Amino acid sequence: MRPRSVRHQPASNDGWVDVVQETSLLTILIFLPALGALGILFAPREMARVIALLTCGVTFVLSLWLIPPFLGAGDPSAAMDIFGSAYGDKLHFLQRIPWIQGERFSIEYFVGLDGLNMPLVVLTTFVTLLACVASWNFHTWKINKSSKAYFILFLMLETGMVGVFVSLDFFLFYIFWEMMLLPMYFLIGVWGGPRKEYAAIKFFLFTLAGSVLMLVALVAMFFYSADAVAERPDLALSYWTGEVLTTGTFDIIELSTNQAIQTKFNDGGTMFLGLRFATTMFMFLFVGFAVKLPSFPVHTWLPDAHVEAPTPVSMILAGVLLKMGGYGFLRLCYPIFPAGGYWWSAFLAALGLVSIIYGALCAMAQTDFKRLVAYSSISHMGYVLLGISVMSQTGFQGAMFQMIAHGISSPMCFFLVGVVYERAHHREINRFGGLWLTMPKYGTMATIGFFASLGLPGLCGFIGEIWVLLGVFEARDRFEWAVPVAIMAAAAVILTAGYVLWLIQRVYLGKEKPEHAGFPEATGREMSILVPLAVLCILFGILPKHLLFDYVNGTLNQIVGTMQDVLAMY
Amino acid sequence: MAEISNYEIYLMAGVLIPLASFFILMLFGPRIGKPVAGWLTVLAMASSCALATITLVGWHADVNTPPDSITGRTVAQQLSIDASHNQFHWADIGSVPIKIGVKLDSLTVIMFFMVTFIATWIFIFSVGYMSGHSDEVDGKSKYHRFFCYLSLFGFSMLGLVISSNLLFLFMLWELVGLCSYLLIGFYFDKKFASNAAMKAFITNRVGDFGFIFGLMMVFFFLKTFDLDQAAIEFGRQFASSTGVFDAGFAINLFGWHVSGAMLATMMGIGLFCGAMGKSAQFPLQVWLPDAMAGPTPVSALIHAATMVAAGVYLVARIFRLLTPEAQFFIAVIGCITLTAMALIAMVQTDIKKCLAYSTLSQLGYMIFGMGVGAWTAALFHLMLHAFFKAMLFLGSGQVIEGCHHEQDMRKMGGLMKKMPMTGITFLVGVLAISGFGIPLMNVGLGGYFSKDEILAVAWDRAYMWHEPIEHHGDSGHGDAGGHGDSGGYADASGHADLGGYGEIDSHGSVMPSDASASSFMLVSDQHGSTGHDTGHADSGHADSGHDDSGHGDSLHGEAGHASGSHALGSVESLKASIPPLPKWMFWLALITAYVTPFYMMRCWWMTFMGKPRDQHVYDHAHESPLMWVPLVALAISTFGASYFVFRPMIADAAGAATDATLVLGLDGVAESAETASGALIHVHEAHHWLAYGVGGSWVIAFFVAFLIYRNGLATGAKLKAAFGPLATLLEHKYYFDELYDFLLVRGCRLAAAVCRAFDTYVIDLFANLSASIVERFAVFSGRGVDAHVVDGVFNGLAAASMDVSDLVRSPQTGRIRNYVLFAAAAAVVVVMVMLYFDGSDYPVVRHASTIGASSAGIQ
Amino acid sequence: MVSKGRTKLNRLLPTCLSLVLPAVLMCGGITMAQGTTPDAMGSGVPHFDGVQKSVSGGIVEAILFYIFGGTVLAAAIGVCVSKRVVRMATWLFGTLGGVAVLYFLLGANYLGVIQLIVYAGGTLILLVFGVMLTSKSPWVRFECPRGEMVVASVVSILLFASLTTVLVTAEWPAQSQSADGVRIAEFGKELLTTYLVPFEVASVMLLVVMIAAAYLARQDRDDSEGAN
Amino acid sequence: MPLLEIGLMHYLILAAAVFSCGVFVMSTKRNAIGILIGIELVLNAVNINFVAFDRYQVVGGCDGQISAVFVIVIAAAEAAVAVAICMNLYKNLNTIDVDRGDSLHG
Repeated sequence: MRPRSVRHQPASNDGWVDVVQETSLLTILIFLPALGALGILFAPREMARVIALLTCGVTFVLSLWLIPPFLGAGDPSAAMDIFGSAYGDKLHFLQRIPWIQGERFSIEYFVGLDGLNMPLVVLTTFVTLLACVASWNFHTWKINKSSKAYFILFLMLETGMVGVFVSLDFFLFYIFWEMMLLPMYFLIGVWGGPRKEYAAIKFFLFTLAGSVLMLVALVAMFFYSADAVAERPDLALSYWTGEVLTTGTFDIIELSTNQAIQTKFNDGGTMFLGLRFATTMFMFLFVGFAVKLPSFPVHTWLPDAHVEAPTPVSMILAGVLLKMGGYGFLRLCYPIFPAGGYWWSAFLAALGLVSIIYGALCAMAQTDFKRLVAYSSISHMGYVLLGISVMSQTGFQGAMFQMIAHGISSPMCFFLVGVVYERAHHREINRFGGLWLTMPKYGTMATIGFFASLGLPGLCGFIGEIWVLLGVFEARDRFEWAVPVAIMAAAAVILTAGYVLWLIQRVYLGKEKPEHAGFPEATGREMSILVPLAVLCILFGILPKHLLFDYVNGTLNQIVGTMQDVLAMY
Repeated sequence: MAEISNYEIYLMAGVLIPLASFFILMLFGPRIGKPVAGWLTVLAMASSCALATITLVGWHADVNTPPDSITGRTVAQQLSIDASHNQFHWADIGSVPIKIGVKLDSLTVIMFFMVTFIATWIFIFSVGYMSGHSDEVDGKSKYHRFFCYLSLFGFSMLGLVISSNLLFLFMLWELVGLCSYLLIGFYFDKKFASNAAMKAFITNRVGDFGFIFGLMMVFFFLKTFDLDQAAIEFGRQFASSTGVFDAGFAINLFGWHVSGAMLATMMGIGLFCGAMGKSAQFPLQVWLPDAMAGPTPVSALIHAATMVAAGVYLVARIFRLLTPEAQFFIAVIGCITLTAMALIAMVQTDIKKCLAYSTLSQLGYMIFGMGVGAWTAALFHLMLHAFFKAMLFLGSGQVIEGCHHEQDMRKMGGLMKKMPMTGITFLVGVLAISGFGIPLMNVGLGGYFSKDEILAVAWDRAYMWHEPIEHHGDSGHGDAGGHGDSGGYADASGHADLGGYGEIDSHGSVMPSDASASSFMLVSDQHGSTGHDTGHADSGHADSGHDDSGHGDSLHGEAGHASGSHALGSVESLKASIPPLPKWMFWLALITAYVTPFYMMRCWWMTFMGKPRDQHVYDHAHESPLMWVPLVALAISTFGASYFVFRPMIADAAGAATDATLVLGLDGVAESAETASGALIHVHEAHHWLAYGVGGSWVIAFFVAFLIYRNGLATGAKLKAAFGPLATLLEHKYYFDELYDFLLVRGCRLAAAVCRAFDTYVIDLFANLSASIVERFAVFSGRGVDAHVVDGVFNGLAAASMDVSDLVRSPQTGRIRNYVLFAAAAAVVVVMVMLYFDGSDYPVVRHASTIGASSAGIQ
Repeated sequence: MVSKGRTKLNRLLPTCLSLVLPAVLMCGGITMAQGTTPDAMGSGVPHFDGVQKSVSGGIVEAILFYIFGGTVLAAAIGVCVSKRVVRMATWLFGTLGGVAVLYFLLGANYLGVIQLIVYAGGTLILLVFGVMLTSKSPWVRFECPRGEMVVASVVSILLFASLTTVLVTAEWPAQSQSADGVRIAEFGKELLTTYLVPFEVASVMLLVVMIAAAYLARQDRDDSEGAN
Repeated sequence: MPLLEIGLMHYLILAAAVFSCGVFVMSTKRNAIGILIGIELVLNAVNINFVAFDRYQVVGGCDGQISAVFVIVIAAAEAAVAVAICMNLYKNLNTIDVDRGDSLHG
């Protein structure tokens, strides 16, 4: 028989990558919740929450196993290796399986862990577990229809979130990204407050609008990367199999470390529809992530979504979903298009600054408790954007820490709102007062939570903010605008203190209101959510290095290093 | 890691014991119950105090050991250097490691002792105070919570004192602020208390904004937060002509080009802003009087003795990062505060408010002292003030408690009979703060010495500044003390850093050991500013330092010499370029020295002497032993502090300066400082007329106060009426509250409202536009859109998609055959378009030819 | 097309069929006989050298192509113009048969056979059964609007035209022909090795289809009352 | 295109014609079975193409023929299901007019 034609040279056994499997722990983490969802489908209704809690618990415990390989990363020599050009050996929990293989393309199931996503994965499983505990009294909710569906969607959401964080194939990333939208949409749209449909559709459309541009970038990057390798055959040696790459790639690591691709992408001569490729693609990706972050002009979905969403969903929304924006910047935008980032840096910093101040001012003017917390999230995530925009290691560190810190403090704040809402059935700040007298334990927790959100030193919110500010100021060598921006951002600490303290004063201090006097103290279940979060707020505030920086520094270092290399070329 | 010395362990244990007490109370507070919780806190603080005492005694001995023959350092020096090696790698900023550790030097030890000692007595007082109060706070017991906060305060304040890292110091700084917030708002069910708490926190936050700005500058220029290394680096940058502080370097700040030297000044001012917040200096003073809403022990501990003094402590710590301009700024702020606040105190009728304004004024003195370079004197005043002001506040607390929560002095009077111990101790405090002493005999209470020293230095800065440095050697000169101080000044801003610079150069690189060897730099500052105390001894320092670097015969090699002389040269030129202190500042400070005794005596007289003005209050008045014992203890320590404790301590500091200069290899300074340790008493001899002036002030002021208030309030009221608008101005505290309320609070609220409106309406405008566009579409498809779509563009988008889908669905007949036809037609169109554009190059063909080529190749 | 012409056509149809079918079978037989070589005969597998020859320039093949191609086309147009389902089915039979012959001409003998058996024998019968089972009368007709007829014919003609244009203007590589026709043995081997999975999938699918068809077509489901 | 030398093009054009007829049938018949017949025409056209390419444009093996076999298989299966559907349609609507089965139209 005649040999069958093989398009790529040299011939290989049906694909470009071998199956690489260090361990399938990540895969288990991704799909265990989905499995739990399946279990709920066939279980009786009363069992739904038990299964959900078990699944979340097991997922969280399993996710703790992700930490040990990073423990040695504290010493500088080891830390440098993670996410390097020789990343194949240094990424942890790698699993790489050819998934959709065509003649001209290869989509892989490619998951792995480095310092960037490990903390976020653990945060995700942790917050989800707590949110699951927060959903435990589902049957007492005003809208408690179909607990099975609720918990199934809940677990599917976790699958999507973990998937987004661990995928290293852009295509896979995109699939998880979209996949996570749907459960969220339903969770808000079905179990939400009075304007739930409006909030849900707003959330959905905003996010979708962002991801459409991301899809364009996805496709463009794939084809341009193919050209890049073709133009520089000498650089086309693939790190992985030693074969020559002649097609484009969706592999994020490849895109961000392959020199030929970097050269091609960031070169001023590479055009896309007559615009410079790097800047255009950066913006396409940016819009998608900025919506999630959310950054100033595209933030209006957040307050609505939060106000309408049930408390556990708010916790996840604030604690995890917002982090995807920042994660996207650090994983995709900057490593792949440093030139784009450089070009847009002033714009991004301005957006970040405006988000910080604008969010704080808006928060100050709110009278709805939850809305206030939602606007404070916008303000806090502005620091992430600002820190990232200066493209320095300090800024990245600060942004990363801010994400984690906000991932701890904002679920706490939202849960604090939820606790009081369950009792009062309204959220009007001005109708509260003296709650600390009514519920002393809860009041103490609220103080910790809101002060962490305020950025009080010694609590988690501070480190991120100050690191970002230092990073921005430090970037003065590169950017003329850095110092004024840093000063204005620093001035925002006053505003933050203003609205948080005013909130505390109106809700927790003052005379006890008679209509709230009968409120029961926070229950054991509620305390079991608040206490771990409070403890983490404190621990992250006083041990930033040992709880976070040790793990992320190496990776961020590498990202900044490659970025600098590319920028140095142009 | 060097071996951890006992002192470090003591200090750290002293910090952690209150923390442990905090945790115990937080977790088990309600179960522990009423008296035990309080006593537990007292016990914790007392053990910290015991540790502090052991440290103090031991350290005192270590400082006075002869220098080691090999290293040339005393035991204390060596321990201090070792301590700076025992640092905990706390975080990384970028790639710069941030390490935290215990800053072990004389200043730390003294401050630590002072805080624990005062705190212990105040805690004991609190047990008595709260036993009467806690029940009426509310039905639920907040007793344990009060002590919980106090413990936390103890922890954070002590941590702040021992921190060797500016960033970490800032964290504890804020934690202290938090405690202050919680304690001011302890009776938070009362509106004014929660308002005061919020005001305090936010005002401090304004100061912190400056602090953060300073931190950013420090990190940007010096790349470290370690106090010692920062100072070394600062000195190096400042001395170097290519450094960032040079004129050639500039930053564009809001379109305003700021030179490097200016930036160095701004860095210092930024850091000082933090101190302005905490120590309630001039524009940010508004929170402290309101903070008296907290329980009285809190006012005594936090808002008089320790926390507010932390600002001064911070300035002392960052003194080496201050340029002359920054110091001038500090001096101005201090001068304004001390005068303006003393004037307000004259018209206060609330006993606690009166004391609060007095505190502000005294803090102003300290800051002023720091600003004019009187480092030691300012710290000395800090210590003394802490003792007597704590005592005064506790006395007022006793009065308030005794008088059934009456704080208005106009309703008091004649209380001496009912509460004699309080009255006497209060009088001791009044005398101490007034600078009671007998000139030329060196007999007096604390304030007599410290305030006089500050004034002496100020006078020197104002009148003797442009005397050349060489003249300092002339010990016969009557104002040698003042010169000494100017030497100290130069030392602080440039000379000390020169030492660091030389050190680095001579060793080639900044090794950790070298860097920390210079951790004594601060002490060297101490010496420098102690210089004025020591008169000609200090001028010896200046000269010998000059000689040493000039001849290069010291422990340093040639490199050290070269850089040293260079640096010193720049110091001289620096000094030449700085104008002297304006004379009005000195005079303001001096006049205020007369105001202070007046209002203090007025306060005492109105409260304790004369006839009882409110019989009800008078009948209720009583005092309890648990509360007056601490008063007595503190009163005794005010005496003791003046004569037996703080004098030797200042000597220690000067002695430590000896150590530091040894490390730096400045032999001459070592000799001079040795004489300095024994020669403190001479300071007043160098200031004859100042001593008369200050020492005599209390006599005159007391007399005036006696004249006015001897027959009740009538004379005072008449006087007030005579001054009219001025009195009104003072009674309204210069209208600062109103101004801030209008500018900041209203401004912020307005901005917030604008932003909210923007969010709702501007985006709505956008939405309206989109909606109207959508409406056009809607007309096309025959369906109206809700004309009032105003809530977001995405509503409009949703509606638009509906309408578009209506449009699109009209061909969707549901008939299969039509669909087939559409598909076919579409195919035709596609093919035709492709044919039309390029008949020869459409993909179908290319693809076909590719297949052919490859198959041909295979065949 | 008026009704008179249509009746004429109706009568002609059986005649046409009776002509076409034997011709198809005959041609198939001829080609088979021609292409059989001794060794292929020996192995029991037909081998078609003759086709090869005729392709290279045989006028015979040309004639056969035009005849049967014409048949296919004519029958297809017949399908288009028929108004009644049964007639359409009949015309379709002609198309299918003609295509089978074309397969033979192309050397795809196995396919030709399959075409006849499966299509002509199976599918068509099925269709006719379908017609009978679903019509009140087999001659039932639903007229399509005339406008749509016009549009459809225009589109179809255009489609044909554009396809042809593309085909003609395309630069085809030099025609290369297989050295020999594919043996059925080879074909079978290929089917059961390389294409084993699709083959099996196809078989499974047929099974599924069988069940599905039976399920769909079964009489009177329990809930049909409720559904209607 | 030589008339007497039969090549690929002849078959392709024939197939295109049959295809167009199939499309026409599909788009004009209202009878469900008629549409099915149209589909059969289209599939046959495709099959002709497959076999012709297999013959004249050798890419490898007998891929074209095998594809054709699968097409036939699919066509048979599709016919079976389609007829069953038609019967269901008839049962439900009592007619086989596809235009009546438009309750899902947009």
